[in-house]
Amino acid sequence: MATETLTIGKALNVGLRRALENDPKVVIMGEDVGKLGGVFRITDGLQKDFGDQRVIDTPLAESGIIGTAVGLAIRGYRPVCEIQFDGFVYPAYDQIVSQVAKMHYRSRGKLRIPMVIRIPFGGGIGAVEHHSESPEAYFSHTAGLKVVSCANPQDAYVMIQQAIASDDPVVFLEPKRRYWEKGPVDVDAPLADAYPLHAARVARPGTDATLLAYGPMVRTCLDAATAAAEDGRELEVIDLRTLSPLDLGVVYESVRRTGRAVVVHEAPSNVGLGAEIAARITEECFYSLEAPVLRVTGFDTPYPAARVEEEYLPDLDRVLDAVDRTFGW
Amino acid sequence: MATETLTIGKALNVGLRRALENDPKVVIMGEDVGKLGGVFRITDGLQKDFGDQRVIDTPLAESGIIGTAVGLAIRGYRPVCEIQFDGFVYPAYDQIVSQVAKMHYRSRGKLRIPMVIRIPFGGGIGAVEHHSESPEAYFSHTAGLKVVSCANPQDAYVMIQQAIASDDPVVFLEPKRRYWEKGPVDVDAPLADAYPLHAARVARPGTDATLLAYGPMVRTCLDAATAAAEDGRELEVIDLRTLSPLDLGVVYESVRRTGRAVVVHEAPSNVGLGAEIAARITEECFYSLEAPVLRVTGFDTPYPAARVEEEYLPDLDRVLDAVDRTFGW
Amino acid sequence: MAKGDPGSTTRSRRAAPRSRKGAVGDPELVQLLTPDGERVDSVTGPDGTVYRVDFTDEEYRGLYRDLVLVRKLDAEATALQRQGELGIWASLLGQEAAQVGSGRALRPQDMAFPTYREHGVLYCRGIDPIMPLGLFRGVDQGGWDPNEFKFNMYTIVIGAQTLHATGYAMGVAMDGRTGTDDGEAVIAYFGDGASSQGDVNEAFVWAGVFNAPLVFFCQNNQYAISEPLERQTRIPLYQRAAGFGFPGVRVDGNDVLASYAVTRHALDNARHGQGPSLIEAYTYRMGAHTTSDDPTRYRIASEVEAWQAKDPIARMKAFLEKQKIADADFFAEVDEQAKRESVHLRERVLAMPDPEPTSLFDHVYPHGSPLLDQQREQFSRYLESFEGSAH
Amino acid sequence: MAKGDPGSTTRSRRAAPRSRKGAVGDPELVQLLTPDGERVDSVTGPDGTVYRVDFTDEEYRGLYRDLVLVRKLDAEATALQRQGELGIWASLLGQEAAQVGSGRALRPQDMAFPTYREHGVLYCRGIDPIMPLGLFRGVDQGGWDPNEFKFNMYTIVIGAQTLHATGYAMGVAMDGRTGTDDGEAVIAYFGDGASSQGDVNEAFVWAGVFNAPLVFFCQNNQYAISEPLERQTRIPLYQRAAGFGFPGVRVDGNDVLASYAVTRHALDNARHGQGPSLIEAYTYRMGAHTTSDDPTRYRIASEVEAWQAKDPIARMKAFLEKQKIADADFFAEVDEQAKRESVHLRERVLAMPDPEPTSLFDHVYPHGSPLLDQQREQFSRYLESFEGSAH
Ligand SMILES: Cc1ncc(C[n+]2csc(CCOP(=O)(O)OP(=O)(O)O)c2C)c(N)n1
Ligand SMILES: Cc1ncc(C[n+]2csc(CCOP(=O)(O)OP(=O)(O)O)c2C)c(N)n1
Ligand SMILES: [Mg+2]
Ligand SMILES: [Mg+2]
Repeated sequence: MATETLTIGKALNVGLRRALENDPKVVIMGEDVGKLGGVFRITDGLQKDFGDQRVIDTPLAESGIIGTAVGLAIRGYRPVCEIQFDGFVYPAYDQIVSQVAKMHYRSRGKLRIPMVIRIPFGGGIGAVEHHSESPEAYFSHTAGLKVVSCANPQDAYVMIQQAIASDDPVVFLEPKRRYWEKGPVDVDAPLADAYPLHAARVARPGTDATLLAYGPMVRTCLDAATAAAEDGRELEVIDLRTLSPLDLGVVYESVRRTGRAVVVHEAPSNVGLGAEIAARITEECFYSLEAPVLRVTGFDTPYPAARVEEEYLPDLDRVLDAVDRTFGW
Repeated sequence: MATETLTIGKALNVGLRRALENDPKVVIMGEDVGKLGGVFRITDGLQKDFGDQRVIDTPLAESGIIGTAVGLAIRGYRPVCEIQFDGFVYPAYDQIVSQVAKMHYRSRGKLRIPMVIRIPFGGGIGAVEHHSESPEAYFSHTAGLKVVSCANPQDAYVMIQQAIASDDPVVFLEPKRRYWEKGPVDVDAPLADAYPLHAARVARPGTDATLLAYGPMVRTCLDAATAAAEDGRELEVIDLRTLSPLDLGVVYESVRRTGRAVVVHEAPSNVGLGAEIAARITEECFYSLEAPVLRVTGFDTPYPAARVEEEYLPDLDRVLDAVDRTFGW
Repeated sequence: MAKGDPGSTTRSRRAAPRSRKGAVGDPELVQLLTPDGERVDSVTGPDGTVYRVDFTDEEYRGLYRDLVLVRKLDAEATALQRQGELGIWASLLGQEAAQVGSGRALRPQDMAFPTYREHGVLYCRGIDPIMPLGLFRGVDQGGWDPNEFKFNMYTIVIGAQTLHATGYAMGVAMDGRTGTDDGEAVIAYFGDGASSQGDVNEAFVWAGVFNAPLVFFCQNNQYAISEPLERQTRIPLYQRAAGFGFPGVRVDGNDVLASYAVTRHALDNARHGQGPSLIEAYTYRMGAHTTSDDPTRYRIASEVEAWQAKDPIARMKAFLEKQKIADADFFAEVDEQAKRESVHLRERVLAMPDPEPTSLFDHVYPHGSPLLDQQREQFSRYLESFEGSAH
Repeated sequence: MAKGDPGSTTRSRRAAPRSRKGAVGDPELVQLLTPDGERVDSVTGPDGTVYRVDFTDEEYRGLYRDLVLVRKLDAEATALQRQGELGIWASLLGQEAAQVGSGRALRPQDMAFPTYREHGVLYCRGIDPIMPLGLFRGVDQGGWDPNEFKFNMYTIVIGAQTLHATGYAMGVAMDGRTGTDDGEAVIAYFGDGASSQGDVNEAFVWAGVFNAPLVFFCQNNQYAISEPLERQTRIPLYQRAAGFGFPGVRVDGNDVLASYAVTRHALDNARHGQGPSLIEAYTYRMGAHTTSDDPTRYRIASEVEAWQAKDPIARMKAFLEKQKIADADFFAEVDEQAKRESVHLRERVLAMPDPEPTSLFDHVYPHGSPLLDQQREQFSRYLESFEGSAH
């Protein structure tokens, strides 16, 4: 077992490289993914090694990126599309929800669109507008798409390869503010043995309340749990990993034990993932709940100016405040 | 008080006419809204009477419709854009979520985009794909937009005028399968006295459980309540009317009385409006609930072929089945 | 005719001066068969390409047969809709020549991306005309395997398929399947209205930048539902191509011979690696936009009549008669076949089974979803709860 | 100079033959001042328009002053970013002439829709250069009232503003504000990369169909971040316009005089009701895409050097010197002023207050929202709960 210490960004890069090596039909496409290696360098060095027919710098048009990728998929390719920032996926929204998501259904299963749409998402990097959005609800509400997010280097490395290998169209949300966080990655373990793509996982066991998060907020919740432990409260943290379909078995099991749950995400609260998770937990664990499932989320405003984003984004204190409130119910 | 019997479609038509008369800055724009009067004839006769500078047939491009409407709004106009069918709003998604929704915020309140985006939405008319979608969650999750839906001719007539008069950008969802339903409309009552645009309303009082719906499903719920009454169960039906922001005061009040609530919509369940409503009711009425808030919705599939849409769509039986289940909890 | 290569087009390499033109007609409109059924020997396009066809009599008759069959099947579908057997129908009436001409110009290895109106192209691809009727009847969403038929599913969202075609064509090039006589080419159909969509213009950008082996085939039938061409452009549509750096040509879309010649030429250029081009087939939608539409609200009878005089089938018939390529027996036999095939189509439409209720949960994802499994199971149980009851 | 009308352009109504050109240079590139500072008296564009300017010495000096000031303020912003005072900065270095030329060509009543890089245009509109810095510092989202300044907010989503400009221009026409000398015109800025976006091409469609009084001003700075022009088009960008039925012209974007002449002509055409046109200002982004970018990864030093030789300020200075329009004192004074203004800008940037936390709830809706009121109130209470604590 070859364990290396990689950042999430580098783990994605190595995972993409692996996918290009393993399947000649995999192509990477997007704005600046070639020579530049992407604005976050996630595709760094790949065009150099695999050529500009495997790693394609595209014209500047997101609908074109996804629309041509659909055509490439029909032709038998497995396109991995990079959307440069979360806020720039919307020009491609029609192609994603009306074409990518529906092709398999419309063809009565005869056509598969094994496409991955990579999106660096979320805030916390001090960026200007449109660079810090959390659009996961828009995709999770769309039948026909699968949506996942990774929260650590090991998952980044494995999940990107699983997403590419999957015949489902996958929206792959990368926690951009965590790109530079490091962790151990087993780069040799066979993909077939890996933890499944569409499964949640307990990131830290606990007994008193359950924190639910994905992508960038997993780290925030783990930090909150560490802080809570100092105060004598053991919080279980679940990394949801798959946002659509949600994998809530482990969540129900946890909440039945703890009786309290807090969902945390950066996206606005209104009609967000938190609402779905809260509704389902309530349905499944109605008699176990000591308090309603609470949500700690971005507010229902456009993503604000960078100098107030720390106020906008859920942080350790706001998470613990919500946990406190579940105990005060 | 001049009460006329109008269909929802005609009530919208008369409401639009009133808006054009009252404010020279109101312009209607969209595909086929002119000579044809729109594919549902909602703008019938308006171009003839107000000219093609007030009722504008546009090129076939939805992003263009919304994008130029933003420019017209900056210029001081009040554009009312028609999107021909729900499934064709997605090419305009970027302009709606990144521009329309954010302009006021970005300008620190200095710019207003008093735009109405009219969308005939929902299924039940036996149409081919992309003609029966319920995209309300996509817009409700978007801060900066307001989203409403009317369910009867009186509301259609009043709400469209209120939406146009409002300086907020409003996504106006028209229950297309109900366009031909008739009801009394007071065409003379002053707008200023009308029931507020962003307020829910009890459509039928009841004591045993609360049904929540909007747009096309209000009729379904009223029918369900009638049927339930025959079985001796009094269901309160609330027409939500405003989907973003939700107006849940009257809902909480109701659920605290009944202890049971069922949310009904055509859109898929996963991360839909029903989730939000269920989550909030649970938070606010935690100790009043006899059962979790249940949802009766479209399934999490693409909208299916017309010959199975009756199975897909919530109907009286499925609503009552859910009510039964809340009693069996 | 679909297999052979009877039509030949030659390109004069030294671009001819702009004013040079063929024997007759509008210099901006490639025409090889006049509305009266006169053959034009050859015609020179705006970029100097000389278009001609050289069909055998049998091939001419074959084209005529295609036109008649396609119109008849279309009429049958319209009738089926009127009788409530289809939910809606988008008729190709008037556009038969553009579709048969371009459809027959495709070689077997070529791939087509239709809109919702290319029933004629579908027919020429040798596809059973029943195939799209599931969509219009509402028993399914019209799906098939595009690769099996070299014909993509119908696309209703205006313009979206042009990007798919472009990506597919990029894939053809990446596969090294261009540059030879048996190379592959791709054709993307769209309408005059679609030319305004961002997607279509992005497809132009992409196709130009990647030199994709792609023919953009725009059937300008003068209307996008009620909106006349002037709402989409103020210059002829074929000129759009020049702005993106590839050739554009306008062909008489009611002339099956010219439609064939121009398309064959463009496809062959594409398969040889010469990149994309745009064909504007100038034609007219003789009927309603769909069976839901009422065209009398937005266009006048005299306009329709004027186009009636340019009917694609009448002119082909006149030509065959004048040249004595076909006789009354032949015409009667074709009508007979058309009738037979349409009756057969009708029977099969009526026999189409309604889908099973729970089939709506099928094929959302290749790898399935626990959420859907659960919904399907609950719904099945719910349906079962009615069994035996009056429901 | 912003108020007067010193530059004059005349259009020869009978289109000149394609080959006719001005005194020097590339027939496809309108240039009135060579890189060496030689003045060209007049030049004929591809459609026969004759471009010339006729500035007074003072006006020439004014343009030079603009160029220097704009570059200096831009450099100051870059420095502020390097020192952590701005989050990011998109420098206009190298594009000063395109921006000053077009910006000065605007008449007071004209409306501009910028991208995120038009600091030079903003300056020429008489707007305080501090205005956009809130966006880049992250204290706000760069907002102002577009109508107050006749200058829209910066737009970051590539191409979106071109549709806004088109709609605004439609409104100008609907208001009857075209067709006269004091009519209004609109200018939409965008980049070479943006030309690929659906929105931009839809704007071309709309502007053509509605004959909007609009100038599309594309600064082709050769790159969209790392992607060279060939990734967006295979022909010169100005030719795109022909495909949509309006004129396009390529101007030397490093030549402030030609940029002025071409823009003024296009704006005046628009205000007179002659509809849209496209200007491609051929220039070069001398610096990084933004301060986050590292251009050495994708372009070679020699390319940058070659463009250095075409510097817009150096050539203007050479011209002023050769023609003795300005002397050393003048140049020193301008540098002095530039320094003063940039120091002043810096001081004000450093003094920009951080926003109040709860200000993030402001201005989501003109009419407010109970949901937000509730969230603001809860958040305020939450913040208060820390008061007095170590937080
Ligand atoms: C994105 C989108 N917007 C609107 C529609 C509704 N619609 C269906 S067909 C049509 C007109 C299409 O016109 P054209 O492209 O000329 O094709 P034609 O129908 O004339 O063959 C419209 C507006 C649609 N299907 N997709
Ligand atoms: C829709 C969208 N996609 C991607 C981006 C990210 N992005 C910002 S600037 C840029 C390149 C723009 O190039 P160009 O239009 O030539 O303008 P320039 O920056 O060179 O002035 C890109 C891809 C964006 N802002 N918007
Ligand atoms: Mg058409
Ligand atoms: Mg550029």
